[in-house]
Amino acid sequence: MTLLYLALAVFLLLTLAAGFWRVRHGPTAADRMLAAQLFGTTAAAILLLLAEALALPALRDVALVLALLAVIAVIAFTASVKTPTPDQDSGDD
Amino acid sequence: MTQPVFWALVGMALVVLALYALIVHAHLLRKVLALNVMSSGVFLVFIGLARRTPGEDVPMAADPVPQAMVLTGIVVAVAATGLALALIVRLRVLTGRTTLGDDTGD
Amino acid sequence: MAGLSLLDWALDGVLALLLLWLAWRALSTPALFRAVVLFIAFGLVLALVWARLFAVDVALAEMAIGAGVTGALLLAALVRLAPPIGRGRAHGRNGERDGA
Amino acid sequence: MMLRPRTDRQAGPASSARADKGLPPAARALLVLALLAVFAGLVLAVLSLSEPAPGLAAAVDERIDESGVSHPVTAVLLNFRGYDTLLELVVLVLAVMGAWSVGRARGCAGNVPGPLLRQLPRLMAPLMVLVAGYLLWVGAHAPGGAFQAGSLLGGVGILLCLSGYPLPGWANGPALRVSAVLGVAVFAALGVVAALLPGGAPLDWPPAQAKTLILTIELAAMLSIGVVLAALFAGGRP
Repeated sequence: MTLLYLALAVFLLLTLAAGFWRVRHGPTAADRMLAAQLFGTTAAAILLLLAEALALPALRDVALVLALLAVIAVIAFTASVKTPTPDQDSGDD
Repeated sequence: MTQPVFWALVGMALVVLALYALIVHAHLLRKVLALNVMSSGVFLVFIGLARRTPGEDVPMAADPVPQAMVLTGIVVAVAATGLALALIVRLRVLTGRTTLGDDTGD
Repeated sequence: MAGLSLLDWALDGVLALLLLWLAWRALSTPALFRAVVLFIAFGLVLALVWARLFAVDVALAEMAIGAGVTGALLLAALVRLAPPIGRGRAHGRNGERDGA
Repeated sequence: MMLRPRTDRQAGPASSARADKGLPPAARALLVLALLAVFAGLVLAVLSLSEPAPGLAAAVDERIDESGVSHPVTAVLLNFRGYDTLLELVVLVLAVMGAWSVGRARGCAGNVPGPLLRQLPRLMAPLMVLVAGYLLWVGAHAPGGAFQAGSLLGGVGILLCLSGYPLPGWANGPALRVSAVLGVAVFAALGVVAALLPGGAPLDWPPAQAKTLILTIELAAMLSIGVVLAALFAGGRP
């Protein structure tokens, strides 16, 4: 079972890497934003898998903290992105 | 190569990488980023090498003393970052610049 | 500690590659805003590394501070370093005036 | 005004050249060589370390029963190496003093918060305070403690700031300053009291009261860390 959890964690890490590729190449700011949001979810899943695989139940608390603070990061992100106005496109590239 | 040595090497790679960026980039915010990456690298060396002495209650856990020191270091690093950012913003307000150095300044 | 399985090494390897790549991108991307976002992601992956190294206390602190508070601090500084843009934003929320 | 740079990339050729090409190629190559030499030296140093290293884990484990808590990291932070933590709280106060002395806080972020963001603290803030309290309590016997709980409280402050939540007037007055130094004050005061006990030394908790003392200090430290982080985010004195 531990083997399966570890394998799943590696797989999720690879999807995380794929997400980073999207952040880098994503055409619009919304793409990047969505991918960044997905990191939090994936990382929480990886932490929960590691909690079982490494027999460290305290890692669930880390996932809890991540779930709460991902919100802060996203809010700070949206607050710092320019609100697009008709005359000025949100030119991220 | 054992796991502690592996992570210590990764940490040192981070330190060297960040040192390069710290020297090369002029923008002060970038320097703050580099300093943060550098401190993360130091912490990684510390925790990685601490795993050579396993803790007692959780068999695989690292030596608790380096963990406590890294914990302290993380909080000090964020306080220093906050102060540095306040100073950069002030510099920008006063001079309009975000870089140091008078030879390239405007 | 002697017999780390292949899977353990795969986990370590992918984490280390991600960490180094993110650090390099965060320090070399020309756009500062994107660099800060990459740095937040770097903090996230670093927290996973701490979890993987059985340093749960450090993982908790890194998750809260490295990925949360530092990121918010950097983004706020980025906003304050930018001058007010256009007329819609000029009502003084982050204007250049110094209230001292 | 419209064309002023937002980031160094959009800043036009002159400024981005200054940001990226400050060094001539020869100097840059020399720098890379020097850094590679540093890296090689570090690698050699690490490879020469002995693998089962003598550490302090056994020493901590030996005395953990006298520390008042059962989680070794908390025991090290609040008992065995109390000076580290005390001075770290001093560093936090110094950082916020530095930030306050360079200017006033001027709003939190660029955009005016929308209705969704304005309502978010009602949902999130109680949850985050609850989890912070949980982390503080659980720190006595499992990973967690004042730092993690305090940074969550800092997150609450950032959330309130970003969402433009109307704070009562007293929150920006003396209450803010008192809670920023509360951690240092409580820690130092209890440390001095411990020194005055018969046979005591500064920051040396008597085992019977150690748990109460540690949790009291952690409570104050958590408040201070949260307030300091939120104040640093606000970026200047209120």
